[in-house]
Amino acid sequence: MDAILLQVLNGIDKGSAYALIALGLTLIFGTLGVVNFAHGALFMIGAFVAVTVGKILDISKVTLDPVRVDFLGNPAKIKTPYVTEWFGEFGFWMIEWSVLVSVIVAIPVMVLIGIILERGLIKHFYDRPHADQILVTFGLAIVLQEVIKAVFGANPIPQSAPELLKGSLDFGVMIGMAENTVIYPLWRLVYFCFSDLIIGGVFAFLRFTTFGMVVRAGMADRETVGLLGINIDKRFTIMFGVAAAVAGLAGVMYTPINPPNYHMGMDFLVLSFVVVVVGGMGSLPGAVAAGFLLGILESFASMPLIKDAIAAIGLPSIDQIIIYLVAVIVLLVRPRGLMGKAGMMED
Amino acid sequence: MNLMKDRLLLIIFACVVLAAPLIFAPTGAAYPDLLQRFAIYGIFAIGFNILFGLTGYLSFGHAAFLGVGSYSAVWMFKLLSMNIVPALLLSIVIAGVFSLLIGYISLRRSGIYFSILTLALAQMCYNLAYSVLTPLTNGETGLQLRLDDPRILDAAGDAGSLPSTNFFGLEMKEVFWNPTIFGYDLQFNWGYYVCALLLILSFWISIRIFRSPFGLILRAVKTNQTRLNYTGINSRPYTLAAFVISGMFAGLAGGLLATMDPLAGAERMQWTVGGEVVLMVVLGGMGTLSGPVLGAVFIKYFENIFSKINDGVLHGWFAIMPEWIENAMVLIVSPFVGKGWHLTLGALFMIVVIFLPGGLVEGAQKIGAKLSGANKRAAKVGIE
Amino acid sequence: MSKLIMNRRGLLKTGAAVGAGMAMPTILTAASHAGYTNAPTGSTVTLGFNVPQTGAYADEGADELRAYELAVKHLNGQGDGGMMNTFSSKELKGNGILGKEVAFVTGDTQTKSDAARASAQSMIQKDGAVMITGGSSSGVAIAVQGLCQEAGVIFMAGLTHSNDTTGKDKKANGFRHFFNGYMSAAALAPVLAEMYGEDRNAYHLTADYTWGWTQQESIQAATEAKGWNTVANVLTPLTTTDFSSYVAPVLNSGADILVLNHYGGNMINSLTSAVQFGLRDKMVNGKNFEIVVPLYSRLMARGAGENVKGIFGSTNWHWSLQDEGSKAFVQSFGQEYGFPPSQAAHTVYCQTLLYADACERAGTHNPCGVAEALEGFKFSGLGNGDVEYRAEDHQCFKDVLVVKGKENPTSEFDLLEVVQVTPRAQVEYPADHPMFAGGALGSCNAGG
Amino acid sequence: MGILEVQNVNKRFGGLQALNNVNLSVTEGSVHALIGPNGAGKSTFLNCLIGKLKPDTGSVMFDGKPVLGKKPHEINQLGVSRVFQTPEIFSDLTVFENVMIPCFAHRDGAFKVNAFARVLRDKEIRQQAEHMLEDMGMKDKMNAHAGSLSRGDKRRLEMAMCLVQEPKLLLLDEPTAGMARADTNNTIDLLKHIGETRNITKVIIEHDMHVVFSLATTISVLAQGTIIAEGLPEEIKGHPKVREAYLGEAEV
Repeated sequence: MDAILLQVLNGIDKGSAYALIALGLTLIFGTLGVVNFAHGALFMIGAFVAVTVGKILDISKVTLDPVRVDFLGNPAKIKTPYVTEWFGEFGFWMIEWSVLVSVIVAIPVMVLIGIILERGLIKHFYDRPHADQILVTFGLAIVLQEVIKAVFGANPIPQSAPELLKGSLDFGVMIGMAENTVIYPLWRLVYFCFSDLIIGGVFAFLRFTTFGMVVRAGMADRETVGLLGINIDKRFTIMFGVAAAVAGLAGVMYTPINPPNYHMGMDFLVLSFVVVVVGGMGSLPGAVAAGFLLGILESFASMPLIKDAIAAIGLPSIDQIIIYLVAVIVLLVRPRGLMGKAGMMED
Repeated sequence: MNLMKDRLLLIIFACVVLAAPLIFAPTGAAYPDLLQRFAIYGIFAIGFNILFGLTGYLSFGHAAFLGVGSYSAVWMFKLLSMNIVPALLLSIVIAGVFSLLIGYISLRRSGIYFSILTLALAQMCYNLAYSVLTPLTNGETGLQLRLDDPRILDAAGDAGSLPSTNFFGLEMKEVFWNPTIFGYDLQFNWGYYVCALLLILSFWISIRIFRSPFGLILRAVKTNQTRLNYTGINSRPYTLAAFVISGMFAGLAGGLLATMDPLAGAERMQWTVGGEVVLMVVLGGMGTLSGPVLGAVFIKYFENIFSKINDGVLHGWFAIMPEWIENAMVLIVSPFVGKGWHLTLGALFMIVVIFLPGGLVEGAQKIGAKLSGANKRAAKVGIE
Repeated sequence: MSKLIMNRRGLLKTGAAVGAGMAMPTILTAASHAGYTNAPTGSTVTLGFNVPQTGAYADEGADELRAYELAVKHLNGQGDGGMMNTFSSKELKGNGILGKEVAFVTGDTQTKSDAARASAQSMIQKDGAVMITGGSSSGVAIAVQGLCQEAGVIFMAGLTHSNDTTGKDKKANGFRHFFNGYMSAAALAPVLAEMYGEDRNAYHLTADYTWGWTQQESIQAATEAKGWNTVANVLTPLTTTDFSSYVAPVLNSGADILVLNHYGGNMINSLTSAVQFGLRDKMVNGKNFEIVVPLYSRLMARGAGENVKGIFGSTNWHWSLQDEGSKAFVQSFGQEYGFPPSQAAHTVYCQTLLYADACERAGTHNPCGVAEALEGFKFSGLGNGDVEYRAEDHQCFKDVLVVKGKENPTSEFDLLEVVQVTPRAQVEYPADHPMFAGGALGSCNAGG
Repeated sequence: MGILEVQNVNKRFGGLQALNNVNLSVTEGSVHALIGPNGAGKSTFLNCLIGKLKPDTGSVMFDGKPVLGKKPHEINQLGVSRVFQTPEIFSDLTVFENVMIPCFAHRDGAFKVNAFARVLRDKEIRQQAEHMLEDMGMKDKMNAHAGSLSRGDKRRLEMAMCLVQEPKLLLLDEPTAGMARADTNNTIDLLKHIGETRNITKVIIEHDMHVVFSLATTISVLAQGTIIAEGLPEEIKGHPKVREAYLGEAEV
């Protein structure tokens, strides 16, 4: 029971990351009709915005230590970050909460990157075949990740969560179970709440603002909305920016969970496409639901209990392939995905 | 009509391929290993082009067939004989069976769904080959020959070392002629010529398919599948046939990789390898005859030659310049060569997709048409 | 055609191994005379440095390349000579190898067996490399080792920790300076038993591929010999990035130790997850819960950040060692690049010197001569105490370091502290140990 | 017994009864027009005929064979060709190739791997296609890219592609939709020309009454999913039910 509870918890947490990425992907696909293979790269760039912010905050004044020496026998350097020198306590607070600072920085940066990409590249691919869109964004993803690698190196760069949110929470005790049965890291819970907030925000934005309504109308029937004299293109550009920001924020918040590296985008890319396709191409609720579903399934598949049971009947461990297996089955049984419209993207 | 042109194209192609050890000498690529890779990935790309170039079905999963081909061939070397003929036959057959299976499943969908399905299935194959199927694939290290393999058809060889792959006694890695021509030391080896002949054969098959009713219908699938169905043609068996044919080409390529170097690694099945063949075909020119081979040569050249340009080599290049210019040039160029070869390749790929949807072949035609002032359409017919 | 026949005859006459047609044409005529692949004819001798330059291990590869370049400098008599001054063998004079200046080519393994072999092959066929070295994973090392065996050149493996490299996949032309899974376990287990007690229950998370399996097998055997109980061993797919679902059940399983048989990105992510779950703050069975990472590297420790603090593991070498050899190397490397070398850098630097020294002692670049000179070679002064290259399996035996993540690092490089230098005798094993069974060295191949 | 017999066809989409007990009999050699106001179920009906949709109940017999549940290519192989509202052609191929494909389909069936034959060496197919193009007055555009044709020529090409298969039944879905008057007249002329040279049964779905009354020999009127009237053109013109159905619509 507690094991299952734990994996459900874990599943929805994983799922929230999948859902967030799939949401951005679906926004771009639904509004612009573009299959964006560079979406994973946007996620990765978001993470590296956090890395950059961390590095900027860490720019230090260097003084030489009179006593200690470094490995070469030269006087050791003492680094004092400028922010702490300038702002004192507030500077320390900024370093401690650099993830929060990164979130604030990432929003305009990612929107800007999104808009530049849309205006500079994606725009020219609206009328090209989907295969061309896949290819050019695939190329873009390679270029972006190689640029990041050239700047930041291939090794992961750890980012820490604020001290306050570092530990874990004992859920079991809260609901009257024994100690240590159901514990969960605080930051992952923060991530879960954060993604729900973003997902809710995006839905509310689309539902309750005039801007969102026009965009939704445009998703349904671009031509008609265009005929009404509304500049839908401009709004779609902004939507690309929003989608990039969603991906970027997912990346920023992910940094304390796993140290970011340059290929994290590619790692997530295949997965996020699977999520979108399972959810139904172009369906926002589908993307979110599929994200959670796959997260939970993946968590269950990795339970030792289930691994053992499957091994007992002579099959290979299923956690290697569960995501793909689900995708294959869903696509064959229910081609348009869980909540997709029929016939979407069939050509 | 363009029958003559096809023949001419085939003859030119065959001449270039057969003379490759000489032609590539100035580029530093004329050593047996890389030349064989050119030919093998050329075959892979030619096959992939039959699916992607003609029908427009974008598969990210063809790496799986390459890997399956390699594994089959190595198993044949281990169990039966070091002769490459049974190994290649088995590679083609097994890859054909696999592609029939995967094709049957994934061709139930089209568009991006098809792409994702092939991606998912190939990734499943890779994950399984890397770990749980280790008894069959030798996992991380890759399947290799061992001294104690049975090899029931071969006479016992020298106990201390592994036997070589051969074509009825001609050892694949044997260099049979190495003259010095124009100051270049050339190496002609059997392995390359086996691959070269198969490449020419594949090229010929691809010409025939392009010009056949079958090829015409595949092209029709790409442009308008609805009309095709209402014209009385069942498009699914056609696409499946194209899928299986391209899978068998991939199997042949995988088998040849194993004949060149009897090791089959699971990485060969990763989706990024499947992505690489897409890059090859698109870079060269999808739907054209010679484009895929061109793209394959281009990418393998990048991977093997560009990646070896380190700062030392760069300093050598710019040594004639004053030192500060030399250093500046090295600084500017080095992110794009050596360890940065991926970056250059990605950027180049984007440029091609954006500006040259017809790939390098189209680019060459445009330049050719400009230079000669000749009729552009005539040039196009010639290469297509 | 006549040339072909001649070659074959030449081969038979010299009695070299069959199947050596891979002759290197540029140098073929000379090679036929010298009787081995890529015999250097000019004033230089070319070494092939085959390291990951793209992919997840690119930073390790970059550090290896730095060390190689440093080694070449020292061999050619430039710089301060580094460990050449402390090396017990005094054959190297700073005039290259056997009087020939050392040149090198570099290549990208991409950490893929295929690409690594292609790259090594081009070094052999195109650039005339007489020795190949480098790499950052066991799969690659074993694959390239096989290739070098067939081509008839020496292979000095880089980072490869799997038992198989000098176990079931050992080759006569290949040598490994790095330690292996068995040695990690043998060094680590006594320290763990001493620190954490002998009554412990261990939960293993293991990367689901060859290296992971051999590592896990070794550490389980070694810790069980010390009285530990193994609660579970869960295999994790190589492609896993988020280990939370594997880490979550650990606390509830009755285990009070978590062993992470992961390397590279897997290790960074699994350790990060384990620390996030607060495992190390918990008490289980009345004992403090602990995490162990059998194989450490400084670059990885850096990737995992503060999560490594206080966590035990083993490593091949560390720059804070105070023996003369290590100090000389750190000084030399640090002056050149401004930061201390990693264990990868140390390993490949040593191997380059050892290769050069073996050539000098053998008086030839012929791989069979070099191999003979390396087999059973005993030396010191390259860090790690008194070292031996065992003739039976070409495994290097030396002291192994048990390290711990440093609680208060003074710099970004100061992440590990050496807890114990486990003497060589404690990590040695017989060449026919069951974990290493199943392969044969074969005979040395000089190509032709 | 007509060549096409539709009996009691029903089709529901959720709460909407799109087709309600539709019965239709098309006589061989006739030009049967199906008209009706927007949303009357004309397209749904047509899609049921060609295998794109499957009715809930009822039967459709073509030439004495049931066609329900059959796939589009199977129905085509029985001898039914279709012209779409917007011309569906192979726009990346040449005009000549566009016409050759239906020739192959007609001769070789729904699937045949003839990967080593040469298209251009197939005299039979070439002649058929060339004839057809000549007949349609498109021989001079033979090597043009189909996608680059004018809209009228695309329509003409699509007709050619259907006719070259010598179908027994030709379905035309609003062949003049969105056309200017001149183009419409050209299309009428073309269809008349086809009628003069070939004896093909045609079912036309059309909005434009000018077209309907120029071509049709029989007219059925579909409204709210049911056939409300059927008869000769002049009978339909004055039919009270038809007037009622079209109230507020275009003049009849």
